[in-house]
Amino acid sequence: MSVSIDFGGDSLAGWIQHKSGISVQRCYQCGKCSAGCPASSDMDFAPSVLLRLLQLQNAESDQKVLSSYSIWLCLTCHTCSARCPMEVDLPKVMDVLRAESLRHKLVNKRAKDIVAFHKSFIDTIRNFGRLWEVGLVADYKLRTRHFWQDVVVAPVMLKKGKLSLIPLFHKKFVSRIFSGLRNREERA
Amino acid sequence: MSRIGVFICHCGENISATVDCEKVAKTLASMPGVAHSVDYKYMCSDPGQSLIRSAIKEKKLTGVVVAACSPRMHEPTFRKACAEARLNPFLCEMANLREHCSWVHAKGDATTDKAIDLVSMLVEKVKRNKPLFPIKVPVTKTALVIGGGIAGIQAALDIANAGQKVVLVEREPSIGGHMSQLSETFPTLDCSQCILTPRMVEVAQNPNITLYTYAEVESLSGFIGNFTARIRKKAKSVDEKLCTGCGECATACPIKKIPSEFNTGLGMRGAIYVPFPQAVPNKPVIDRSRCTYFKSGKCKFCASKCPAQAIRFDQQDEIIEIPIGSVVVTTGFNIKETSFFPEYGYGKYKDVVTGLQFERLLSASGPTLGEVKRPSDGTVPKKIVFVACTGSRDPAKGIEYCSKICCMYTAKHAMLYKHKVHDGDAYVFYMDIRAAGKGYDEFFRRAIEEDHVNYIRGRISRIYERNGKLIVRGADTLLGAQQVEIEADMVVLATAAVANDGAESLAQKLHVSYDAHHFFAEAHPKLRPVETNTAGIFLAGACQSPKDIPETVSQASAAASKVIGLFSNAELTREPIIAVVNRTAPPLFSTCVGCFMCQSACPYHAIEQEEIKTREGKLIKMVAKVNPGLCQGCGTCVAFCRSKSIDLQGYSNEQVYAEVMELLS
Amino acid sequence: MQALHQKAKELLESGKVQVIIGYGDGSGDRVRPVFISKAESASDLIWDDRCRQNLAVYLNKPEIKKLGVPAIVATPVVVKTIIQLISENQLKSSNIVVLVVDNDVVSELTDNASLEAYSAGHPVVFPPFVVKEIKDIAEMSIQQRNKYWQDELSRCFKCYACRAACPLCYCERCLTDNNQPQWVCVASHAQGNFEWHINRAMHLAGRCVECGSCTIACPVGIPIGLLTIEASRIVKQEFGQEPGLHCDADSAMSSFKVEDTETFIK
Amino acid sequence: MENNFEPKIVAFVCNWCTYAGADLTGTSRIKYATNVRIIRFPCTGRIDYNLLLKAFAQGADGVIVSGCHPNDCHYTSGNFHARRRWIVFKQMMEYMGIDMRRVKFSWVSAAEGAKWADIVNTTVNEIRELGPSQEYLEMSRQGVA
Amino acid sequence: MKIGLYPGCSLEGSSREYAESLRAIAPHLGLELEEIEGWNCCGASSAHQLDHTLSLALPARILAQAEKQKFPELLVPCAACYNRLASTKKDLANDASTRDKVTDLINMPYTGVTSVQNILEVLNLVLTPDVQKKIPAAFPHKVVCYYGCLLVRPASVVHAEKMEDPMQMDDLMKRIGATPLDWGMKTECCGASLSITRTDIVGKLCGNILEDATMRGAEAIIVACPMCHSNLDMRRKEIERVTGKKFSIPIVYITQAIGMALGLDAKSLGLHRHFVEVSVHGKNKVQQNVSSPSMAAVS
Repeated sequence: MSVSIDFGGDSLAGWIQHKSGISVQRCYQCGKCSAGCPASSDMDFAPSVLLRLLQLQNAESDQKVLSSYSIWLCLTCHTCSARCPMEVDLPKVMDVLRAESLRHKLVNKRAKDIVAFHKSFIDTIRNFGRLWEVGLVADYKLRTRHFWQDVVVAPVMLKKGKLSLIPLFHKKFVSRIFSGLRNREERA
Repeated sequence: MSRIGVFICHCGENISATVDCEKVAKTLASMPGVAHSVDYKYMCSDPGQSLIRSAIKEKKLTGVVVAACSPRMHEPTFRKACAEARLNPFLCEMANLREHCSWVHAKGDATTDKAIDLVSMLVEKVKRNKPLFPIKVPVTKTALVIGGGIAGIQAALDIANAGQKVVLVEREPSIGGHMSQLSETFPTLDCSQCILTPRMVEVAQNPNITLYTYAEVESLSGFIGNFTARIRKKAKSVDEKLCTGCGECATACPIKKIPSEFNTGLGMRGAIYVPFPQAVPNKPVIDRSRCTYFKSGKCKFCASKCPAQAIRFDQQDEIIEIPIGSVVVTTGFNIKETSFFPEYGYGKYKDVVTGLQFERLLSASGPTLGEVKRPSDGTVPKKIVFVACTGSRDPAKGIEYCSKICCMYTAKHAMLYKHKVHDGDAYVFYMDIRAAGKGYDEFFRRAIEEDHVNYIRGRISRIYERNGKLIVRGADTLLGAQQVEIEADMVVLATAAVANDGAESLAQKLHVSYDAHHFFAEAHPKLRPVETNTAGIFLAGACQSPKDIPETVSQASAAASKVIGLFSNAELTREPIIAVVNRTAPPLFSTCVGCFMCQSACPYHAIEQEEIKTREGKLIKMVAKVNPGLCQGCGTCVAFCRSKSIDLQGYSNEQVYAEVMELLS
Repeated sequence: MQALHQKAKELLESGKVQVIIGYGDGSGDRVRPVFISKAESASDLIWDDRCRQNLAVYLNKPEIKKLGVPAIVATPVVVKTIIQLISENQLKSSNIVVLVVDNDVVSELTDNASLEAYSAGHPVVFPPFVVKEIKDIAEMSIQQRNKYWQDELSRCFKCYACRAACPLCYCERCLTDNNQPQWVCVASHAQGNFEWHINRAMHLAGRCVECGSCTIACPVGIPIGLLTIEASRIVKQEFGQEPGLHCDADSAMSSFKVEDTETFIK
Repeated sequence: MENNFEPKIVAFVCNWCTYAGADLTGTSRIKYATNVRIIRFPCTGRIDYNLLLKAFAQGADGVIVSGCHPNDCHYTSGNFHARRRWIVFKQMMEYMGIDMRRVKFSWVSAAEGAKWADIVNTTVNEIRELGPSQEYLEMSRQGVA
Repeated sequence: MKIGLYPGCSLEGSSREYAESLRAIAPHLGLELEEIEGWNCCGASSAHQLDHTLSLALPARILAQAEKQKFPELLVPCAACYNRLASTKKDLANDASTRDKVTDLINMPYTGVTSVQNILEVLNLVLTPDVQKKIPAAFPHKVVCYYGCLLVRPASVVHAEKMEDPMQMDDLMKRIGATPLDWGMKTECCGASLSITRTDIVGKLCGNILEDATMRGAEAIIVACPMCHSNLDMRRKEIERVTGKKFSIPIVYITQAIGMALGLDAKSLGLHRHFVEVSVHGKNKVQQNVSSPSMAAVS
């Protein structure tokens, strides 16, 4: 199975270079990123393997990368890039990969929750200007139907005054940013 | 009035197939100043050359242009022919009608026109050529070898054994260098000290070698064959003539806890010490920065115990000046300390050691007498991790090159560890195994196959301590970069080999080039690997780039042979294509105003400042002066000179100007 | 001004210097350079806003050199010039006394370090009309620039007043006086003028301290200072080096960095 | 319309890299346009910008300046000095309104015979497009008049 | 010292005790906090996971607002917000076209004059020897300092002195009389951005941290990041489920530790809001409680 994904006539690696200035060809597969990555053992491809797939520059491996679970498990903790001998900014590569994965609708099934969470998060900001945790979790649960998750924690948080049931509205502060971004998308 | 002879070569048919040689010769014949113009099938043949020789004599030619192949091919041939006819060889120029014309263009008028242009351009040039004479410089037949490691020892012995004088300067109290610190050497596992120490003794005994230890080069001036070296002999605080090397002083010294450099901090020494038992010379020095007497004015225990009364607290540094003909730089390398590596604990874990420290732990003469013990608690490590490429091939840490020796010595370390600790586990984390060399790959395979060392392909992300164990986190890139965590007792980092401390400042003193990592630069990476860009200064060993012992020794012998070759002549002959600063009549003396832009432009430091004085010694002006021994004739200074006071013989302003004017006339 | 007179008097009386190069009253409202060798004439010195000419040009004139050790009343640009001259081995700070006046306080700059500190603290500021000229030319197309300079330079009749006024044109034999070969056409036609002016700019690249003396000196009003200012601007932009700041700096044009970048060498 | 204009091109090259590279073009029998004339210098560091001015004044339509690649200079650093000189010279000429498309700077090593042929051909084609050198020649014609 | 304050969303919600303790200690340290007006969320990790421009625009607006209020310095106590703000500042400084795009979006001028400071930098300035004199050895506990990711990485953004073994927090602890221990998890990740979605990974990573701290004999883990705090404090059930081990070590904000050293009461420091109890007995004693009563109440 292989679909052709278009990166402006380039490979995904070329696209990454174009978007972020990072050359994945710098990676010489020492594995230091994978060795230190806190999420590596839960990933379908370890970070250095992802880079290897990108280096191959063919549609099949590009698709493997974009539909991988790894890109959504990356915690952006920067441990990899801090120690990378070749100074490959892997977290930045991950940012590009996630954007491409969404754009090409290749998000890994197991990552739907994670994507849903981030979308809920941004929606919360869009609607309230600031993060309203109760609203965020409610929104996330609606998206994912994980109604029972965190039933243990939430009441305690409420009790301890860590959650407020009523949001404060600061939407006006960010409405311009979101409308600006939407206009831009529409233009594009 | 010029009388130029023009000789057009057909080169068989190589030129005449596309260029109308006859027409070229005819056209040139009518050019002003051309007294003779002929074409011939093979100018470089004997009859061709005699054509030139007889024309010079018969037509009293003042210059010759041979239009044939590339001057890079036959310029020496035709210049020699001219010289045989008693025409100064530098009055002969070549026009390149073959490589630059006939071979690259089709037959036709355009090609012949170009040929005419090329020849007439050279005619205009040669009209302005001046007779030049080879430059002769005398040679002082003493070599200076800087650095007394195995490279310096080898070079010094080779030169001395060829009957030439050598001055060997070593910064430390003893010669021997890093090789004296090593346990056994790959791939033969012979004992390093066993093969080295006899060579060290030979150095001390060779009558042609003057050895200065605890000494450094202050400056080097002059040029090939004619250098002057200033050497600082640091005060040893010991009269070497009286000292018998009995060692009573070191025993007497109350200070015992100074980390020994020779034992890489794993053993201790006193303030008065001999670095190691086989040291050459085997005489102590006082480390004044640590000595109680020098710090507080009291103690002198050593002096009171010295049977020879050789301690000299008032000794001063001594500067000596020596005339030198040639220099061999053999200052070696150093390794990065563990503190250089943040992710491996910034050097705070005692049981994380460098490869060189592990050599001392393996060495029979080392602080543990050859037993592998943890520096922290003296226990024998049962699980040990070796990490190759620590800092090497790591642009993020500023070291992008391969240190070359680590793959092999790591295999050796793991092997020797297994030989000493039979029930121990050894792991090696590596990226690639670089084992090119005689018997090298076989050696490293033995570590895996016979000594059962676990090789894991991947780099270590982090090391930290937990419950007295070192947690080593790596990945096995051959298993999809699966994470590997090892609870080790000890970790050996094969840290990057770097240029020795002070390499940069030494390079500046010697005016030799060096790379971004302060390794000295060879003149040509392939064809002149032991020469520097400064004539008369040669390189050997790890000061040029990291290398192992066999390679170091070969290079040292190569450098020595260059010195011996240089010293086989009474004087040196050099091409006179050099820059010259003009001299005019007083009161100007020279049009040079002494801005010395040329000085910073010159890659060879060949430009000096000359004082022009009245007869009474009053300074009139400062002008630039080219040292013909150093100038290589690039002419960069000429293009910079605003007042055109400096010019390049053979490519003078008048000559090149005339070429341009003629070409486009 | 009092302080300046006092200082000048002291310097001459003590014999520390033999001549003071400074500004004095000229005809009309103008100031002129004065060379004072007698202590009693110290009060001829003036110091006000009109004192702008780059007096450093006199330091290397043989007739001034003959007078002995000089002191010079220095504007910031004079200090820069002196630093540049020191870096080019034309002067030594030990053989000259540099006087700077700030709020009627006169200070002596006697060594390289104090000259450098003063220079660093007093950057050159162009008058607005120069800023405008620079901007106008920068915005021209190459054809417009060609026409602009052809028009401007057509007035040049090679009087070399620019050369005489420039404190950094100190060669004893100028390139133009060299006829073997004739690098610069003698005639003051378009080619000869172009050759002269681009050589002047190239020779002052990374050296011009932007004092404007050449423009002021030009009898036919060509803004020739713009050429050397541009040359120094290029050097600063490309190599990050500025003249007149460091006494031991290598000239930007006779040194290099391996990292120098360009895009046009293929 | 056929372009019959044959530009005159002068090449200022260093002895060790580009001159040798052009030799290799010859030994490899790679053909290129006849319009170029090579003048040999020991090093690009020796090449005075005044020679370029003179070439144009004498009627050259284009100039090639070529030497060793950075770090490959036979004299270690002559080409680095040259590079600085050309960086300033090129901008200065453009500031004075001279079209520097007529000057081609390049690095050609002793191994780049094909590159040399390519540089010559490209330069000849580009100069042919630009037409005969006018602006500079006009200046020198004024001198004659 | 007067300084602008960007509290960030967490400090108004799940980590309000961080804000409370910061405000409580501020006057004692001579620190005058002025909250930035009309602030918005910085976008945290979600924005840059999905939309690069948004991830710059949200922090840029905050920075522009700080400029508008003429704050030369802006204190950002939340490590995550700090990281986003500092990294946005760097990106905008390095890339003019992005800067133009972003200032257009937020419709506010932005020049980048405000310096962004994290809690450690500010505390380092204000916890002076004079202040120290008031608290001689008032917090005599063995602690481990947990920096996590966002205060030390990436180096180009945060300029941490010793990225792999930072000491700023340890140094502050020494100043209030505590004994900071060397340990192995100083800069390991707690799994913050997966805290809702992959609690099992969070459980595993936090388990490692708690285990190492406990093993070294620490009485508390000191933190300066709301993400780290909530993961380490509130996720104990999950941690126990994943690791099969029970941990009782409390997680204390650095501001709370300083507050205790200053002798402030537990309530004003928000200690009661923790899941894992931080008992304050006698002279500011941090007591390890074996099982969390509050947790027990829920389960």
